[in-house]
Amino acid sequence: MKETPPPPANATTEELLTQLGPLVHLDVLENLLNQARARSLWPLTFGLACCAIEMMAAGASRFDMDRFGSGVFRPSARQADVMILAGTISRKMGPVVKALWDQMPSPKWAIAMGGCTIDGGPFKYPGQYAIVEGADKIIPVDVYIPGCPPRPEALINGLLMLEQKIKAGKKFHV
Amino acid sequence: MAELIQIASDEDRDTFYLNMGPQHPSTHGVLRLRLHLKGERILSAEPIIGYSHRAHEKMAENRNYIQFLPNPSRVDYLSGMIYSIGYCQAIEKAIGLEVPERAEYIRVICNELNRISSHLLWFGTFLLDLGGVTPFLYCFDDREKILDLLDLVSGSRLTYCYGRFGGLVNDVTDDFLEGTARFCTAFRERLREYDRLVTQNVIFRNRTIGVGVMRPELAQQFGITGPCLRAMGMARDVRRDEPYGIYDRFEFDIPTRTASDCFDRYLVRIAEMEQSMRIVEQALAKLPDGPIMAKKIPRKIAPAKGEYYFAVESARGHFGMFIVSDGSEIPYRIHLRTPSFANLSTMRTVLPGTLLADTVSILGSIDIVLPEIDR
Amino acid sequence: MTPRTFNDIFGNPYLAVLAATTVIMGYLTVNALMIIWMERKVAARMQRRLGPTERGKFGLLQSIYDMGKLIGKELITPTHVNKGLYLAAPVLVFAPVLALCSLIPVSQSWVFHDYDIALVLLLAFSGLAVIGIFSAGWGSNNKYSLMGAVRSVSQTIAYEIPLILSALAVVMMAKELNLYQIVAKQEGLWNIVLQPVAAVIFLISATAETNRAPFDIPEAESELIGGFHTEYSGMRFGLFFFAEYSNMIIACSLATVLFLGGWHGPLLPGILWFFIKVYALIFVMMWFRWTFPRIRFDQLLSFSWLVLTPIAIANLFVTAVVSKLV
Amino acid sequence: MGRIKEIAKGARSLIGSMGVTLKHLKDEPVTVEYPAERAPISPLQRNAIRLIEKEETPGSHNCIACLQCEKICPSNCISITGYRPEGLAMKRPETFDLNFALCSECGLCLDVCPTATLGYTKVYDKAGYTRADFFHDLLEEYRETEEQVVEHLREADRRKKAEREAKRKAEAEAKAKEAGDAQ
Repeated sequence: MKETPPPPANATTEELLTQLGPLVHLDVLENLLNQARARSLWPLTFGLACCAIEMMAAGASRFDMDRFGSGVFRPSARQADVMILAGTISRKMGPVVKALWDQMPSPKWAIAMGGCTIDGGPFKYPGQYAIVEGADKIIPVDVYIPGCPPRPEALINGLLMLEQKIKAGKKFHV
Repeated sequence: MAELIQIASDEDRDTFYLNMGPQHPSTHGVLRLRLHLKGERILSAEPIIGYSHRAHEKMAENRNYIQFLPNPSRVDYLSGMIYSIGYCQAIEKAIGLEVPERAEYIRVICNELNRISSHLLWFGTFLLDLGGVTPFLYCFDDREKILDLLDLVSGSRLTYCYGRFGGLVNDVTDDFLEGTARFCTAFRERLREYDRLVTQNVIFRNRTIGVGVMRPELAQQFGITGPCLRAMGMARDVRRDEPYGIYDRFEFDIPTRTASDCFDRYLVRIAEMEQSMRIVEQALAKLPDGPIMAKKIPRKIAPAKGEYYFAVESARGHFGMFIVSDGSEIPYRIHLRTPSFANLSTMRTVLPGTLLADTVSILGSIDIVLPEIDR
Repeated sequence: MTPRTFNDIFGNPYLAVLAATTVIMGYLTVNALMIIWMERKVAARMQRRLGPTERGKFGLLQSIYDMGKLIGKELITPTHVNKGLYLAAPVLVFAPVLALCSLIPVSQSWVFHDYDIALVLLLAFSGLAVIGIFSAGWGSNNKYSLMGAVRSVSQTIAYEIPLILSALAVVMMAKELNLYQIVAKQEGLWNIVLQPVAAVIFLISATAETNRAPFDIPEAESELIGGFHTEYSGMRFGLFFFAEYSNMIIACSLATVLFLGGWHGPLLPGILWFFIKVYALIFVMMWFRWTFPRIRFDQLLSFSWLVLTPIAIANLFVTAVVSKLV
Repeated sequence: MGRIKEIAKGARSLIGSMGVTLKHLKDEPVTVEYPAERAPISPLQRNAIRLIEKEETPGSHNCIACLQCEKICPSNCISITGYRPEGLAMKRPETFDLNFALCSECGLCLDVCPTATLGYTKVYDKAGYTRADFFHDLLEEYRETEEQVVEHLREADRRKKAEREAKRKAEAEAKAKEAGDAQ
């Protein structure tokens, strides 16, 4: 256990509580769960555009995402852990993506695959009206994978990076 | 998405509306179908599109002809090679640019390889829609070999930008030529395997034969093209009807069937893969030496003022480009006539009366690519 | 010849029930995790992939991580559901599995519970899971779920009949409803030799009963998203998942008991033979799943009513005549 | 009878299908175990662009900040500012930034580069935790050698100038001589 310095004498209750931290420590359990979560990331069956084909290729025989336990594509958002945003998010699709994200149970993660979901990609130009310029404008994204489209290896690398992030838990810093 | 639906009479109480998509495993991306169902029987179906609208046509008006090059392959990412080379051919025709022989042959080889890979992906996802996972993975395995070959020459796996006005970016290597020839022999063997695994399979036959019959008059009403049209018994193919490039130099058949159900559309595509291989083999045998870029390429790509139309046969059908030029470097308007859009429009008439499970197989059998519909 | 049961060990029936429940839970958990791992490996190898390799040796820990993750997931209860039915459904699906498992004689010296009409009980209980599925579908208040539930009910009813008819053929020969005695009578000659038709019908109907592909229309991913469990998250979904695989174990165990001579076999101890046979059948079920496309719903029903049931009745008739003559 | 035949035919087809999957069960998997082993990548694999080392400028790139690539890029992902070092004929880039997230890997910039100093990186599996990871500073690896190269270029320029001058002088002499001969 880490020694915490004693709180100042004139501290308010709120300050005391924040300084002392939680009364019940669930860190060990949380860490254990994180270890399991990191190793079993079920993606949502959800393709937006071109990158979806590379996502499928990453699940197919040559690259086989199932080696890392990520091969179980769940069609229902309620059972998925990670949303792979593969392709351009159009303005019309934006609210749907948000709704799907809300339907997923926590803890949940999102991977932005391809230039379009990072920044609008090739479809971004001054005065464009059609697309959402970056997935992180609507949902929080954990890992970004650049490319147009990225190779399946890059997606697997992204999943592994997400795994590192989940494993590290609170200790994770970019 | 709240669309209020009025319940008109007591009869309507037995029926319900089902919203299929935009996120549904078998709408191939982000198509949304609003189905009116009675039990599992479909009373009416309405495809709602636009969830993948990326404004390709509008983008064309904001950049010059060269800068539009990366776009066509993203309009239809499954047959991106055919689209991007088709666009090059359209512009070449508009400005009257001659393409060297060798480049033409390589274009044909790449186009046909891309057609096979597109059909293979369709084959896999079709089976996936029907619930067969394993054929999907076998197809991807074969497709991966084609992607390796195309990657070798163009540097991309999916959204190729291989063609340039007047030729191609890179010349092919011996590796590519040998690999293509090897692939053709190996793939014939695989087709026989698919025949045993899928075509003969009684479950597959029951799910597809007699399902989703398109009446021939729909072809004219909606402008159905490609394998869907050929499954109706009409041997129409842009490569034969108005040959572009050097397609008039090759011998190939146009496979047709007559029943126009899912099974026929399946068989037509399988036969087309064989024909594509025939073309590839002929092109490999005749491939001449020489440069791959035209000598004199104008620095300024600006077709004379006027309207141009150019069509190619993509894996899904008749893909046409209508280009309006005002004589400047920036196109006044580019309209893309895409096959999936026309083919999907028939769903309103084809789907009613079928079962929900058939919806999936019919939708799968017409082979749609969403960005191509929404452009 | 009578086996030892929990009742004999503990004397006290209440204690026996408690102990049996614990042991069966453990037995099911281990087996289900094993089968899930096996399913992924078999699928992978058929598709020329590797399957889980990175998590533990040969990916053996993968199922355990999956379970851990499902336990740690948020349990979403959508606002529009019928709460009672929605919450009861996973339990209703899983409960019969426990009861069923206790009736299977795994070796000649040992069963969880020896019961004279075990077969009747088994067939009755196996139909009970559909109530859970239906309450899941109805309670979710989701159109996809409801369709899945409706499909499931008609499917279960349709396939219960050939299942029972094919089991009856065995009963007629053995003149016995006690599973232990049915196995005991198969010494030397397994029932599959005498009743090949019944065995095939039983396997097909059992596959349909457990909602396995190509009969997985109640959850049909590409049509109904997740079918009856579309709205379930976390461990609630995990229970459905778990029940599916447990049902597989039971269906295959029953097939082993009825047709493959249970624990009989040379050299190896009985319990090992039993498991070898069960896992072989499970492999066959997986083989079905990863080879065939899904059957359409109406074809599925007509296949049962027009093909399987008549054949099963004819088979029963022939069995009756022959066993009377012999 | 027809019905029974039909059923038998169906059953045979199913067994045939099962034979195919069983055959593949014995096959060697085709999976490439990615992080541990890597499949060979096409030498032309398109990716983020980089400045490649050129002969004329050992240890550095030969970008002349002509802005051709910036102009042709369809998605405006390249931004360059150039400067002219003292006594140099050509410009050098001061900044050369690439926003890879916008790139569509069309390769047009490589086509137009007059000094052929653009190439592709070989890192094909990049992923990052933030958007900022994909802003590439292409000059980063060459910044240290920049001064030497400028010096080297200056040297080359001077040499070229001297050569040109010598040539001109020679030509002038030759002309003068010719003129003298003609007279």
